[in-house]
Amino acid sequence: GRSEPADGKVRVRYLASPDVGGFSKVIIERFEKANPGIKVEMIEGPSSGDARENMYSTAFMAEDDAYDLAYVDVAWLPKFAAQGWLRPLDDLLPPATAALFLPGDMEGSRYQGKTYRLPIQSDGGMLYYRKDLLAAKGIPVPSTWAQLVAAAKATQSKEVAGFVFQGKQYEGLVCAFLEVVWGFGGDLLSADGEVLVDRPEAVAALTALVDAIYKDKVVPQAVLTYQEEEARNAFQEGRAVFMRNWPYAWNLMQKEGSPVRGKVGIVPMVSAPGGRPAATLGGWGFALSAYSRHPREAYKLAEFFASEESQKLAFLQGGILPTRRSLYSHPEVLRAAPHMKDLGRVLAAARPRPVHPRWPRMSDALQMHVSAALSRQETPEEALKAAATEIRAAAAR
Amino acid sequence: MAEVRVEEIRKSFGGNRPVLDGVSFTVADGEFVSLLGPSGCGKTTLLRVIAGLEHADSGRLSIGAREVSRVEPKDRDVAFVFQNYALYPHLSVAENVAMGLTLRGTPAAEVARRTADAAKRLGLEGLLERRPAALSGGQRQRVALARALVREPQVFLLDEPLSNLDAVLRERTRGELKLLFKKAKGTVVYVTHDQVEAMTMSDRVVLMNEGKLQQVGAPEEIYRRPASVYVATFLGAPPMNVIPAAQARACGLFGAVPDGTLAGVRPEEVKVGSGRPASVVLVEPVGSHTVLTLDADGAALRAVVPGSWAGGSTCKVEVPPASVHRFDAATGLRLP
Amino acid sequence: MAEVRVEEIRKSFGGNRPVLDGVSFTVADGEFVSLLGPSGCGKTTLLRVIAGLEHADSGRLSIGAREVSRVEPKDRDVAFVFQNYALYPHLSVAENVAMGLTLRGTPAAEVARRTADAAKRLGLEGLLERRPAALSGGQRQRVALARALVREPQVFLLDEPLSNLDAVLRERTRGELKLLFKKAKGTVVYVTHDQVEAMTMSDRVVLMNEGKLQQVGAPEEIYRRPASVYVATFLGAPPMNVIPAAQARACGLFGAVPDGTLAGVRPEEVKVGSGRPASVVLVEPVGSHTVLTLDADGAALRAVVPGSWAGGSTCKVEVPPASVHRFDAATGLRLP
Amino acid sequence: MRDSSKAGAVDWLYVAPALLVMGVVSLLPIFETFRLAGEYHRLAVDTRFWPVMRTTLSLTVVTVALELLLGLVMALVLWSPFAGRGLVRAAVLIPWALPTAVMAMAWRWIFNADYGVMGDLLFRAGLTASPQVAWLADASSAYWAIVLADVWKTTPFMAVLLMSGLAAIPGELYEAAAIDGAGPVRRFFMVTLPLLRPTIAVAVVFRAISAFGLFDLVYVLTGGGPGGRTQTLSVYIYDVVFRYQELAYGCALTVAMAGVLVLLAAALLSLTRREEPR
Amino acid sequence: MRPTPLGRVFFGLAVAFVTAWSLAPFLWQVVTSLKPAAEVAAVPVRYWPSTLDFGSYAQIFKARPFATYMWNSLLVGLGTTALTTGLAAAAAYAFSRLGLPGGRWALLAILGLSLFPGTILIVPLKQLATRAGLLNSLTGLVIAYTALNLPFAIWVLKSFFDRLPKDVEEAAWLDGLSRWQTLWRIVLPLSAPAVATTAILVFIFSWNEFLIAQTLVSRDAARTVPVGIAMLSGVTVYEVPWGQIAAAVVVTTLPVVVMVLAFQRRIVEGLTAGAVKG
Ligand SMILES: Nc1ncnc2c1ncn2[C@@H]1O[C@H](COP(=O)(O)OP(=O)(O)OP(=O)(O)O)[C@@H](O)[C@H]1O
Ligand SMILES: Nc1ncnc2c1ncn2[C@@H]1O[C@H](COP(=O)(O)OP(=O)(O)OP(=O)(O)O)[C@@H](O)[C@H]1O
Ligand SMILES: [Mg+2]
Ligand SMILES: [Mg+2]
Repeated sequence: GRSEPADGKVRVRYLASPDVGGFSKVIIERFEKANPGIKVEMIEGPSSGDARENMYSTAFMAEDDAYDLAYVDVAWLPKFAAQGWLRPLDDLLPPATAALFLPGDMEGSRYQGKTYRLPIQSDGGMLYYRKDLLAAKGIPVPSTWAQLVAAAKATQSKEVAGFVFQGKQYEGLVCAFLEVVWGFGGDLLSADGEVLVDRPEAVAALTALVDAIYKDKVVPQAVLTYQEEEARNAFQEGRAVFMRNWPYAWNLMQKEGSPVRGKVGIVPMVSAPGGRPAATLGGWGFALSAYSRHPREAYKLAEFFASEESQKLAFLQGGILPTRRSLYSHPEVLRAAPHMKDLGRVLAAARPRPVHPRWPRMSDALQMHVSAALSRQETPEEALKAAATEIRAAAAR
Repeated sequence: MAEVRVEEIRKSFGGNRPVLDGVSFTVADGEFVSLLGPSGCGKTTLLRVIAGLEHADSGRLSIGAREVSRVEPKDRDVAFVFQNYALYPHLSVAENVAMGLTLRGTPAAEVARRTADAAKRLGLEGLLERRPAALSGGQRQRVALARALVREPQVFLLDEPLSNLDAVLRERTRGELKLLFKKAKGTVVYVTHDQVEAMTMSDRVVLMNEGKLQQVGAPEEIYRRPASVYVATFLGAPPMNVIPAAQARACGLFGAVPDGTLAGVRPEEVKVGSGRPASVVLVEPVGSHTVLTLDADGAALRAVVPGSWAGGSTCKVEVPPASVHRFDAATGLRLP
Repeated sequence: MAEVRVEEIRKSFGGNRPVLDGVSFTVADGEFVSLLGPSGCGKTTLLRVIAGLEHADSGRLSIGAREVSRVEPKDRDVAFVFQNYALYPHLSVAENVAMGLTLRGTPAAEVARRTADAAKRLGLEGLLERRPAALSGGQRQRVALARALVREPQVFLLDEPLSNLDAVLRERTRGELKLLFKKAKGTVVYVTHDQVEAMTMSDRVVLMNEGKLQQVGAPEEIYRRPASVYVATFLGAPPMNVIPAAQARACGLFGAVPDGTLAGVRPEEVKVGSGRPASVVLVEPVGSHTVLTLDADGAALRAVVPGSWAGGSTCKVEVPPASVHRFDAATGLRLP
Repeated sequence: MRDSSKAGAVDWLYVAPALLVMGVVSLLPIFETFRLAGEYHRLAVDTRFWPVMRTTLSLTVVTVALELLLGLVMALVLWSPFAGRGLVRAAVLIPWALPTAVMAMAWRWIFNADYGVMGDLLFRAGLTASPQVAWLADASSAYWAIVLADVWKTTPFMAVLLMSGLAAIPGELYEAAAIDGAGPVRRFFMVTLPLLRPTIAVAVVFRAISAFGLFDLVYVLTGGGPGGRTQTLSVYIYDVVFRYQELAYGCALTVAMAGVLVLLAAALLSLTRREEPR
Repeated sequence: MRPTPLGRVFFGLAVAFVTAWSLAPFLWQVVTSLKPAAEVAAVPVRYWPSTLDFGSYAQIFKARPFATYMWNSLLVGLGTTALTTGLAAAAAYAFSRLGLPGGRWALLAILGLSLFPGTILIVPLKQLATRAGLLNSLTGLVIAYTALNLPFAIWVLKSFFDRLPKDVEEAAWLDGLSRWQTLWRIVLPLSAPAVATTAILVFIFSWNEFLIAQTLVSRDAARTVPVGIAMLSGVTVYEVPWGQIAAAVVVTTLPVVVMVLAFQRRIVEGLTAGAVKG
C-alpha cells in the first residue's frame, strides 16, 4: 500500500519509458491544470519494454497499487487482462468514441469481448524500399512475394542486400513472420482459437522466407541476428534495398545526414496472390489497473492523452504515431509529415497478433522454431509442426 | 595464590594413544617447575591444557583456588611463550610486546616503560619498530618471550623459550628470567630441553614420557636418585652408564650385582686414574672436558675427564660404591 | 668437488647496517663447518645466500667449480634445513620427506627405501602418514631434517637443526648425522647454538658477529686460542673469565699483566683447592659439576668444579700459567 | 581448539545478524517459491525443459572451466610484482565491473554481422573470408560467442578470488620447493595448486552457481536463439514466470534448478575440497 | 629466485595479453562513446572516430540526473560492502573458529540460499519491501544486496580464516583479547587480502545490480547507475542510444577503478610471515 499525500489531491501513477521529447510532461501539465484535484506521477522506467513489462508484472503479482494506469504494449494485453490485473473500460468508453480510433488498435485493445485499453500510440510493420534503386532499374514497387524476390534479386549487389527483416529469435521475428503468413493467406490462430500454424499457407510462407535466404539468396544470413536496429542500420547505410520494419525508422532515415534521406518509400507488406497485405500491429495504450483506488481519475488522464490535441502534440514533438484516424489526414500533421498518408494506409490494414492469454508461450514456440528453420536446423514443415504441437499444448492447458 | 593443580588430565587426538595419560602434579604458588621429556611426549599439549587452549578429555585443573576447566583462556591470567612464537605478524615488535598490557588497561606511559624495559632485558632495543618477518629466529623468540614477561600474570607457561638463543644470550636471559620471576612472584611452568637450564633454574622438575609422569622432584633429587632407568638415562650428558648384571659382575666395578638388576653410574662419577684397567675406545673432547668411552672387560662405560685427554689407549678406572645406582631389570624402577 | 667458496659477500636489508659485511671463507669438499654467532648476527642470511634464496648485494659465491650467483636455487644442488622448518602443510610426513627425491626423478622404490630409512634414523616411523599440523615441535624439526637427509646433495645447509630436540635424541641424531655426512661425502655448513655440538661435530668452526667473521679455525684452536676477547667469551659455558689488568695484578693469580691488556682464564682451568685464598660468592650446581663464582681480592672469577661443592664459603684458588690468555684491552685482540 | 560441545549459545551471536538478514530477505522468497511450486509432472513432458537444462549445464561446465584456467593465469600474473601492477589489476577487473546487460549489448555490437569488430578484426588477421560474419546466426558460433562473452566478463572474479588464495600461501614453501629441486612449473603444481584448493573450491562453486543462472547475456545477445539452441534455464524460468504467467510451474522449475545445483555444488565441493590441515 | 631474461619476456607478454584481453572490449566502448553518431555503425568498421565527439557525455548528464545515480550507487555500494563484510566476517569467524554445533550444515544451508536465481526473488522481495516501507530507499537496496552477497562473503572469508595460523589467535586470547577483539584486531588485519577481495567483489555487485534496483526503486532520487543506464533511450523505442550508453558505462566505471585501485593494495602475500615457526 502507499500513503496518500497530505495535499488532498488524488495521485495517479503510471510507468512509462523515459519521456524523451518531453511532450508527456507538457500533456501532464495541461491535464493537471484542467484537473486541479489530480496529481499525475509519471514514473520513467527503463527504455526496454521487456523491463517495463516485468516491472508491471512484478507489481501486479504482488497485488500492489503502485500503478493506477498501465501503459501497455498491445502484445501484453491479453496476458494482463487474463490475469485479472486490468479493469475493463467498457463502462467508461462509449462505442462512438471507440470508433474514432484505428480499427486495429481498438481490436488489439480487446480481450474476450471486453475493452481494456485506450490506444495512445499506433505501430505496425511495413515494407520500406529504396525508390532510387528501383527507379534506376525501372522496377515497379512490388506487391507480391515473387515480385519482391525478383526485385531484390535484380537490384542487390555484393554490398547491398536485397531484403532484410528482423530474424533474431525474439518477438520481432514473429511479427515479421506473421505478416508473411497473412500475406500468404494463412494465420496462426483462427478467431475461435484453432491452431493454424502448421497449415500449408503458413508452411509456404516460412518456406518462402527460408528460400529467400538460402535459395534465392536475396536475404543475408545475418538477418538471423537482426532486431529492428540492425535492420534499420543496414538499410539506412544503404546496404539493403528492401526492409521490413516499424514506422519509427522513417524519421531516422529522413534525418539530416542520413544516406538514404529522401530515397525511401513505404508500402504495406507484400502478399501472395491469394492473400491480402497486412501489417502486424504494435502500439501502446493506457489500461486501468484493477488494483487502482482511483480508476475514474486515472481514466481521465488516459482520455486526456488519447485526445486529438494531445496526440497531435505527441506526434509533432515526439514522432508518436496517433491512434485517432482523423490525425492521418489532419492538415497540420500532413504539412509536417507528408508520408503520414502512406502510413495511414499501412496502419489501416494493421492486425493485432492473436489475442490469447498464453500468447507469450505460443510466440516463443514460434520464435524458436521459425528461427530453427531460418538457421536450417529444421525444415519449415518440421518447424511449424513442432511449433503447432507446442502451441496446441499451451492452448489446451 | 596461584598454585597450579593438575589432576588426572587425559587427552588424546583422535583414536591414537593418549597424548596425556593421567597427568597429575601441583605447582605451588610462586614455584618454578621445569617440564622435561623427550620430543613428542606431550609437554606442549600439557601447557596448552593449562592455558585453556586445549580441552582435556578428562581430569581437573585449577589455578589458584579456582577450577578453571570451563574458564576461557583469556580469563585464566596466564602468560604463554609459544614454542613456535605465534607473534602478531602485522604488528611491530613494540606492539607485539605491549598488546597484553594495553588490553588490560595499563596506562600508556606504564606500557611504554615496561615494553622498553623488557626489550632492553632481552636485547631487542633496536628492533622495536620492526615487524616479526624482518627478525632473525632468535630475535623472534625473544619477542615471544618479551610478550610474556611484560605482563604480571598469575602463571607463566614457557615452552622452550630459549631454544634458539646463543649460549651467551641464553645465560644472560636465564638470569633475567630468574630475577623477574622472583619479583613477579609468578608461578612458572617451564619446558626446556636444556638440562642445565632445568637444573639451575627450577625448584622442581617434572619429567614426562609418552604422556605419563616419570618423576617429580627437586633437580638434585632427580639427578641423584633417578626413579627409573628411563629418568637416569634421560638426564645427564652424556647419560648414565647402565650395565646389565652379568657384565657388571664381569667387570667387577660395581660390587655385587644380583641377576635381574641393572647397575648404573654417571660418567662424571667414574674415576679415571686408579682401579681396574680398561681400554679407551673413543675420545671426544668437548672444550672444558673430554668424554671417554671405555671397555672394561666387556662392559662399555663412558667417563668424563676434565680438560683434554693425554692418557693414551688404556687407563685405570674405578666406580665409588656411593655412585652406584641399582635398578630392577624388568620394571626399570630404582631399587632402594 | 663441492667446495663452497664465499667471497666478500655483502648483504643488507634496506638502509640499515649490513647484515653480512664482507664475509669470506671456504668450506672444503666434504668438510663440516659449524657457523656460530650470537642471535641476529646473520647466520641464517648467509645460509640463504649460499642456497640462492637471497641475493647478495655484492661478492662472489661458488659451489664446486661453478660460480653460482646466477644459478637458480633448484640447480645448486643443496639441501637446506630451514630454521623454521618450512614443511609442506598439505603433504604427509612421508611426502614431505620424499619430495626432494621424487622431484629429482628417483625411482619410487628407492624413494620409499630412503624415506623409511631417514624416518627410522630420526624416530619418525610412526608419524609418516601425519600432516605436519599434527606433530609436536620437535617432530616437525625432525621432518625438516629428514627432508634434507634423504637427499645426497653436494652441500648440506643446516640451520639449528636440533634446537628443539631433547638431549638424548639430540645426541643420537648427532651420531646419525656424522655417519651420514661421512657416507654422503657432502659438504656441510651447520648453524648451531650448541657449542658441544659445534665442538664435537665440526672440522672447522666459523664464528661471526654482526655480519663479520670473527675467527675461523678448528674447534680446539678456537677454544684454546681465541683470536679475541669476543671469541673467548662467546665460547664456553660458563664463558672465560676476562680480568682487567689492575684487578688481575691485585689478585696475583695471572703473573705479570701489563696495563692496557686483559688476562683471561677458562673457568674449568681455574684450579680450586690450592694456591691463594678466595671467597665463594655463589654456588651453582649443574648436575655433573658445579659452577663457583669466586672473589679473589676484588677479581670476580668463575670456576668449575666436578661433582657438587662441599667446600664452604672460602677456598684456595690457582691459575696455571699455561692457562692464561692475554688480550689487548683496546682492540680486544689476542696478544701472542 | 574448542570442542563443539563447549560452544555456547553466545557464539551463535556472531552468526545471528548475518542469518537474520539472509533469513528475512532470502528465506522468505524461497519458502514462497516452494509454496507456490506445482505442476511438477510437467517437467517430464516439457519438451523445452531438457534441451534448456542441457544447454545450461554445458555452458556452466565450459565457462567455469575456461574461467578457472584463465583466472589462474591472470591471478598468477597479477600476483607477481611489477611496475604498474595496481593499474593492471584495476584494468583486469573492468570486465567484471561493467553492468552485465550493457556489456551484453556491447557484445552484440561486437558480434554484429555487419559492422561488428570481431568479424572485421579476424578478417584483417586473415582468419575469415569476409569482415561480415553472422556469428550469432549459427547455433554453434552463437554458443561460443556466449561462452566468450561470459568468460571475458567473469574471469576477473575468479582471478581476484584466486589472488586472495595466493595471499594465504606462505612464501617459504616456494623456497622449500626450490631447494627440493622444483622449477617454477613444478612449484606451481606442488605448492600453489594444492594450497589454492580451498579457494578454488569456493570460487568454482559460486561461479558455477551464477553461471548456471546465466541470464542477461543470453537474453540480450541471442535471445536464446537461433532455434532455441542457446536458451538457458533461467531465461526459460523468467519466461515461464513473467511472460507466460505460469507461476506454479515456474516455481517448480526453480526448485528443479536448485536441486540440480545442489548436486552440482556437492560434486564440486567433494571434488575440490580434501580435508584441509591448518 | 630471480626471473631469467626469457622468463621476463614471457611474463611481459602475459601481462600484455591479460591487459589487452580485459581492456579491448572496454576500450571499444570508449571509442564508441567518442564517435559521432553516424560512425557508430559504420561499415567497414571505423577504429578511430573522425572527430572526437564528447556529445554523448554531455547528453547523459543532461538527459538523466547521472550525478545523483552515481552518488546513490556509491552510497549503496559502500553501505553494502561495509555491512556485508562486517556481518560476513563475524559469521565466518564463528564458523571457522568457534566450532558451532551444526556449523557445517549451517554453512551448507547458507550456500543453499544462493542457489535460487535472482529473478524468482523479486516478486516476494517487492512485497517484503513494500511492507517494510523500504521501497524507493537506498536502505532497502543495501539490505537486499547484503543478503544476496552474504553467502559468498561468508564462504570466502571462512576459507581464508581457516588457513590463518591459529596460534596467533591463541596468543591473542592469552594476551587478554576477547574473541571479538581477536577477530577485529588480529584475524581481520591478517585477512586483508580476503577482505579486500570480498569488498571489491561485493562493491562491484551492488554497483551493477539491475533487477532488484529496478524493482524496488522507481524514483530518480533513489535510482542507481544500472537503472539509470537502462533509462537512456533514443528518440524512439527501438533505437539504442549507443554513444550515450557507452559514455555512461565509461563514466560509471571510473569510481569502480578508483575503488579497486584503493583496495587491491591489500591483496599481498606474506601477511602472516614471521608469525609462527614451523
Ligand atoms: N627482512 C629483513 N629486513 C630487515 N632486517 C632483517 C630481515 N631479515 C633479517 N633481518 C636482520 O638481519 C639480521 C640477521 O638475521 P639472520 O636471520 O641472518 O640472523 P641469525 O644469525 O640467523 O640469527 P638467529 O640465531 O637469531 O637465527 C638480524 O639482525 C635481523 O634482524
Ligand atoms: N593435532 C594433533 N593430532 C594428532 N596428534 C597430535 C596433534 N598434536 C600433537 N600430536 C601428538 O601429540 C604428541 C604430543 O605433542 P606435544 O606437542 O605435546 O609434544 P611435546 O612434548 O611438546 O614435544 P616437543 O618437545 O617435540 O615439542 C606428539 O606425539 C604429537 O605427534
Ligand atoms: Mg612442544
Ligand atoms: Mg637464524
